[in-house]
Amino acid sequence: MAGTLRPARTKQASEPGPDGRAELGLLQVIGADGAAAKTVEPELPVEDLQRMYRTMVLIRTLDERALKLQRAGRIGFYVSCLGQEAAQVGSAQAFEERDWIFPTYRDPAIALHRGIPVVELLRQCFGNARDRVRGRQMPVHYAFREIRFVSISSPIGTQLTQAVGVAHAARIRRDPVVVAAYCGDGATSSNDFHAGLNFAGVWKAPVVFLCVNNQWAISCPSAKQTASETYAAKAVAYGMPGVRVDGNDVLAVYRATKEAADRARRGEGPTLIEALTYRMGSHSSSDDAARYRPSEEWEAWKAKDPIDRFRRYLARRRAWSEDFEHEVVAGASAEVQAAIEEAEGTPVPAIETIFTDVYAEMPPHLREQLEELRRAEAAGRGEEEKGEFPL
Amino acid sequence: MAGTLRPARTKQASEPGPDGRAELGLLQVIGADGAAAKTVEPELPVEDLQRMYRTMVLIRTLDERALKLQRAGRIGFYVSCLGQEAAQVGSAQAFEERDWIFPTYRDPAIALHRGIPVVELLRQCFGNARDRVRGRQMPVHYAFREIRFVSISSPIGTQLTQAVGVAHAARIRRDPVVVAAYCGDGATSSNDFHAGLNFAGVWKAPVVFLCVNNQWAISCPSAKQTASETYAAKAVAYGMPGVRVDGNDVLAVYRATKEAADRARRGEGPTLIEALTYRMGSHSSSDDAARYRPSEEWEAWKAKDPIDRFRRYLARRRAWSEDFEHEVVAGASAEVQAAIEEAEGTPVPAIETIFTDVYAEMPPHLREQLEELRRAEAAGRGEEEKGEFPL
Amino acid sequence: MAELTVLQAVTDALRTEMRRDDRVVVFGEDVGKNGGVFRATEGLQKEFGEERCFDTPLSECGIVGTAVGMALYGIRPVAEIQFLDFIYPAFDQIVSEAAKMRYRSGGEFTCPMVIRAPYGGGIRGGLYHSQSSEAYFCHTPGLKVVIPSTPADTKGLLLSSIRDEDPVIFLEPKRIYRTVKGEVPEGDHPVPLGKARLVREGSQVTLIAWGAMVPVCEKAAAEAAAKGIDCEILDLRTLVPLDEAALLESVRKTGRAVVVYEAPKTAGFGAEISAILAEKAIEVLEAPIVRVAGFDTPFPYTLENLYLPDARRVLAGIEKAVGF
Amino acid sequence: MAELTVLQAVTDALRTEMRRDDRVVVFGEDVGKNGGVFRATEGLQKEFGEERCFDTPLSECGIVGTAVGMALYGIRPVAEIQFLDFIYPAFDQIVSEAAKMRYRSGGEFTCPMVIRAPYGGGIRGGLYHSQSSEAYFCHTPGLKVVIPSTPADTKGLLLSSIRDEDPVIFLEPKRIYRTVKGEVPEGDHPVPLGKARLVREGSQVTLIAWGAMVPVCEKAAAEAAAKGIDCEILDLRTLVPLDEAALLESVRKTGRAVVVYEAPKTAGFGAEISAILAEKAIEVLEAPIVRVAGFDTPFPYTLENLYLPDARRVLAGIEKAVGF
Ligand SMILES: Cc1ncc(C[n+]2csc(CCOP(=O)(O)OP(=O)(O)O)c2C)c(N)n1
Ligand SMILES: Cc1ncc(C[n+]2csc(CCOP(=O)(O)OP(=O)(O)O)c2C)c(N)n1
Ligand SMILES: [Mg+2]
Ligand SMILES: [Mg+2]
Repeated sequence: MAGTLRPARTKQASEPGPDGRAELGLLQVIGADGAAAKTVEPELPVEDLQRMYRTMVLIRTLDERALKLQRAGRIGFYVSCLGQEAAQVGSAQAFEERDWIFPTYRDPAIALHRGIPVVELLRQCFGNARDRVRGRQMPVHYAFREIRFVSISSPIGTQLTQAVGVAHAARIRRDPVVVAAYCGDGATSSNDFHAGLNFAGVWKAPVVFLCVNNQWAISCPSAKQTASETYAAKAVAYGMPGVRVDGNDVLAVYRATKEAADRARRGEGPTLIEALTYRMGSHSSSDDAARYRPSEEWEAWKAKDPIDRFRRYLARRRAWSEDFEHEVVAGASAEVQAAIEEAEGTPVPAIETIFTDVYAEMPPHLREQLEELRRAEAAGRGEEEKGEFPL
Repeated sequence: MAGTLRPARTKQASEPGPDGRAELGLLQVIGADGAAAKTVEPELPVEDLQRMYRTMVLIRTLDERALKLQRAGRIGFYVSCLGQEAAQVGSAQAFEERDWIFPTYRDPAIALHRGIPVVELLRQCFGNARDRVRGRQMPVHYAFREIRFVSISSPIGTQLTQAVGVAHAARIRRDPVVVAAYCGDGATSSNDFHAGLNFAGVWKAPVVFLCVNNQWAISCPSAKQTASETYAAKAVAYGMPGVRVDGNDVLAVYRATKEAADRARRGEGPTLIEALTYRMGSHSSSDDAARYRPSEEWEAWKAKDPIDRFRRYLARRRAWSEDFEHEVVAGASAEVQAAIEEAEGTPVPAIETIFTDVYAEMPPHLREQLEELRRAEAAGRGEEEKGEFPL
Repeated sequence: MAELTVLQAVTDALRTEMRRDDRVVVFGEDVGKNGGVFRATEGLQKEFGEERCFDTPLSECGIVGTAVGMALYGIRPVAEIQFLDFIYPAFDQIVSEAAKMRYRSGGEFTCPMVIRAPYGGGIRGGLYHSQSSEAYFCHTPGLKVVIPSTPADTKGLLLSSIRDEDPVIFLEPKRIYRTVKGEVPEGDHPVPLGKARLVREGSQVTLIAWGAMVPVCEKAAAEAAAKGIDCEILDLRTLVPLDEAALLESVRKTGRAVVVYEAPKTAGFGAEISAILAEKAIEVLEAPIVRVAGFDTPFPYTLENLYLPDARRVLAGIEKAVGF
Repeated sequence: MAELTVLQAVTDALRTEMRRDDRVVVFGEDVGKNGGVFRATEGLQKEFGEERCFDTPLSECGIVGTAVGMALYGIRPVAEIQFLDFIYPAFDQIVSEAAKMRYRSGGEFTCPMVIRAPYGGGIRGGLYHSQSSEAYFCHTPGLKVVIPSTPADTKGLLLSSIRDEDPVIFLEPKRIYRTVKGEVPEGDHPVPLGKARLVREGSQVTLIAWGAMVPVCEKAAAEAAAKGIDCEILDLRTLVPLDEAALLESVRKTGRAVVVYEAPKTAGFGAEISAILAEKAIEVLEAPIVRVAGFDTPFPYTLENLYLPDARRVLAGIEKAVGF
């Protein structure tokens, strides 16, 4: 019938072929064997490639240790990004220092890649007195002003409209800034996804939306999240290009992101990139994916590990050796270990941190409440009651 | 580049050609000369066609009179649907009695077409003691249970998720009910548009979404509302078919709606229909479109009047005559006139209507407040201060 | 009678009502196969099938909006919001739609539905997994607001909420989800809405509380008793409509009131309790109405135990009232 | 000095601040060419161009979310919400994001921004063009809430709000947009946030009000004076942070308080005023703290004049307090 726009294809998560033209338009650079499709292989200096590899190993090392800390009750909660390292590092590599990043809780590698030391992350996870966010947020809710890595929030999706606001403001000020706005597949259902992409389309805001499709939102699989063919296809609704990329292929992610960032910087507007990957762990330390997730799916994705894949590529380019590996792994372990020791040894934040930063200046009623609490504390503490965190 | 979905076309509001295959996939049945494209002409009995015509004339008559009542200060506010009669009546004709309607404030003709007498609408506009909604809402916010015409709300878009809830509930109950969910072009930017269409897609809910694109949201033209090529294209994001239809062509609207309703009833899920039309009046009695709208645009659309167009079609089918016209117009005027007299002669609602219907049973604190007000009233009224309504 | 936790009582109520009334459906994020992140809906999908217990996309706006629609149609939606902190994307549907549907349509359309949400602090959830925003809903005419503090009340009040003809915000104090256990009658035992519970009789001061603050008050009252102060405790259970009669009766007897709530102090629901007493019982008041509440800050993570009112702070409030 | 309406004072403030600080941008639905549905932004797009005064798509979520982003970047967004009743789709961005950004990031990121919205009854707007939901925002730590009642304060408080380092909800009583006129100083005359205004000195009872209820109180006070009752009137101007000192000083002097607000009574901000007085000034109170407020119902259309507190109802409240 006339006027009908029919979604053309039905498979949600396709297995990419070893070239740049796979099913459902999935862009791929590195094949399973580590060979690159020459037509789409980005030109990156070896040092950059090795730095990317380092970050990927570092975050994996941190994730592993941090989950153990959580199990041991030494930190209260943790979210691992196991399996998603390429999506973070490939995209992070594509942005410039002046660009702004709106990450989710599953994107800590971006902070590392932009130069934040592990200890800063662990101070936050321990919520201690040296934590940038002063022990106010649950673990993994980082904020780093100097790398324009904007404060992570728990409510899903809220960063997406904010990213558009930053981009629009930068344009008004004539600053050649591009904004990276990350979100998960679940977040595409949020109010802010819709408003953010719509505003970005109308305003031609310099934003790259990066939907890291790990195929699950806690226990909700993509098939129950949306009937859209792909997440990239949602771009059509906002008049912007939609790009689908193999999220376990760090170079494909880099390439797609770089092109989108370049477009944005040229004033040609926003892009939505869907990076197809897989959440290899449970949702968080409070979740048990075994309750709802078929293990075959996990097995299949295990074979596509993004670090292994990138290592094979580096080896082919002679940018990797056993010695290099050893140095990278040992370096990562040492940094994480030292960071844990520092972070765990740091005391909890001072009482007044409950009351500061609510406003730029503490108003009288908060001063009064702080004094009240100080008096009560002076009179002696009650015993601590400790809750159990389920998510 | 691989994986890029590029929006293909750029014109927002195209002039349809006289066949069923116009630009941007705009479905059309009746040409400017009143001739129908035979391949797409629906088979509707003459009585139905005439009844549709009657409703269109009736709503136009009511709109004209009601705007005058507003100008004269006899009602407080009014919203006309001038120019959009075909979109309402063509779609209303496609639904069955058991189907549910979620209208906007600009869809009163649907209530008329489903058998509600004009006087019911005017009681509401006068907010009098016989008003179904007991004088609680501004004019044009109707609600009619017996025709499943759900209470109209001012916040834009909220009906869209609700419609999906009704549809899903009906499916759970195995009732072959279809739900019509109307919204304007501006409403496509709302949170509920996104959530509603997304849930409908995932749940395959039996809903027909009717986006009546009159090209303006108060002073905001479509180009500032979205960068999407068309509103119909937004369907792609939700995995449902999107259909674009000439909204000034009552038969094209009927045809597209009927097909979508049939699909829904067969369990094949939702459809998004964009009916392209034009808001011929100002946004409401509080608005002055001359402040922001180019008059040439208005002139161009004046030539496409949906009632004139339908009249030409009926005449060609010998379903229209001067006598018939006279009877229809006179009947409409008489009904409206009688309704005004009744509605204006009816007193305001009783004091207790402020407190009833907040809950099924009036709780103690409301009983207390009612008694308080009764006592104050018994002590004598203060003078009325009257506001001016700007929107 | 069975010994259940608060959480088990939620599940028991849902199961009981789903068995009794086939119009009842339960849905939200992760409530199906996963049984909810707190396991409140554990086993329901298995027993009642995917049509009566189902997952939704990640949109509270969609959850509540579709719930309103289901209620309009005549089935009985019980929607779960995973944490009360995440209800705000649905705020418009709640305050503009569910709360006003009956009124604005002159009763042509109604919204009997329940929104369940775990709320409050005590699980080290930080800013976004700890909030107590009941006051927003209490200030919204058309909504009922129900908060249990015991397993038996959890079951009984939830049964009544599902049967109520109006939208009910049913807030579950997650801090005591697993830590508080109690006898819960088996089968169909609704507890009526709008009635407070006298937790403890006393003569010198009334402690007014709800949710997880009730056990805190009990502890404080025990400590106060050791110091020779006799506290009465009123668990409001339903905040709207409020059992004003019980409130006034108790304070007219004791002449003193301490209102305890964990939400930020300013404009919290405890302010309403104070205001009612100051308007209707001032002549009996022998002391300031003391509020022991959360501070007017977002909810902190590491120091949450300092943020939350504890027995010690409640006791200080009691002493302030009694020593006046 | 010029004689301006409240509405003209809004425009004057925006224009003044946009001239002074080129980081200030004004946006929202219909604020550009159309100058806003109330004309509050009339002429701004013409003077400052589309980059500094612009329309948005129909999404309050988008308006506030992008405003948060603009504030993060360092420009000064002043977002208009067409009616306060339509702010709820943006509620999450306001309470979860703008209000908590500074706190949750340890001050790494901040949100200096203003959300302006016309609010309140008196223009025959029915359920959805009349609401006074200031209490929701007052109960949200991290937000400031400002409500002027005169043209001079409108200008001065709006200037201060735009310069403030934190998010400000700036509510404009639309009922008096065009009906209240007054002298407004030309140029840059900010009025500090956090300070109440003593509208009228009196000795027997303090009327506490804000927004469009201030002129209602003035009328009631005049009528009370005719009956020999001497009222003091305090216009709070900033609800958060509250000028508690001025409140306590006045009530300590008069010994009686009547709180007047048009929002639904239950858990409205007036309850907080009562609660503060009952906690901190009970020893001076010679009468019940009376609240004269909107009823606990949605806002009705035809009978709005019965719903809104008027001088007559305020006077009844005064007599209740004074006659006690
Ligand atoms: C508004 C809101 N609703 C619910 C939640 C609870 N929640 C936390 S993470 C999550 C799933 C997110 O899925 P996705 O966006 O795919 O990101 P992922 O965790 O897979 O990286 C949910 C439902 C939340 N944080 N915010
Ligand atoms: C949530 C919300 N925001 C703003 C408004 C104010 N408003 C009323 S109608 C309207 C425009 C609606 O445009 P559209 O959806 O195209 O419908 P139309 O009026 O053209 O039929 C606006 C912005 C509102 N009613 N609700
Ligand atoms: Mg995911
Ligand atoms: Mg429109």
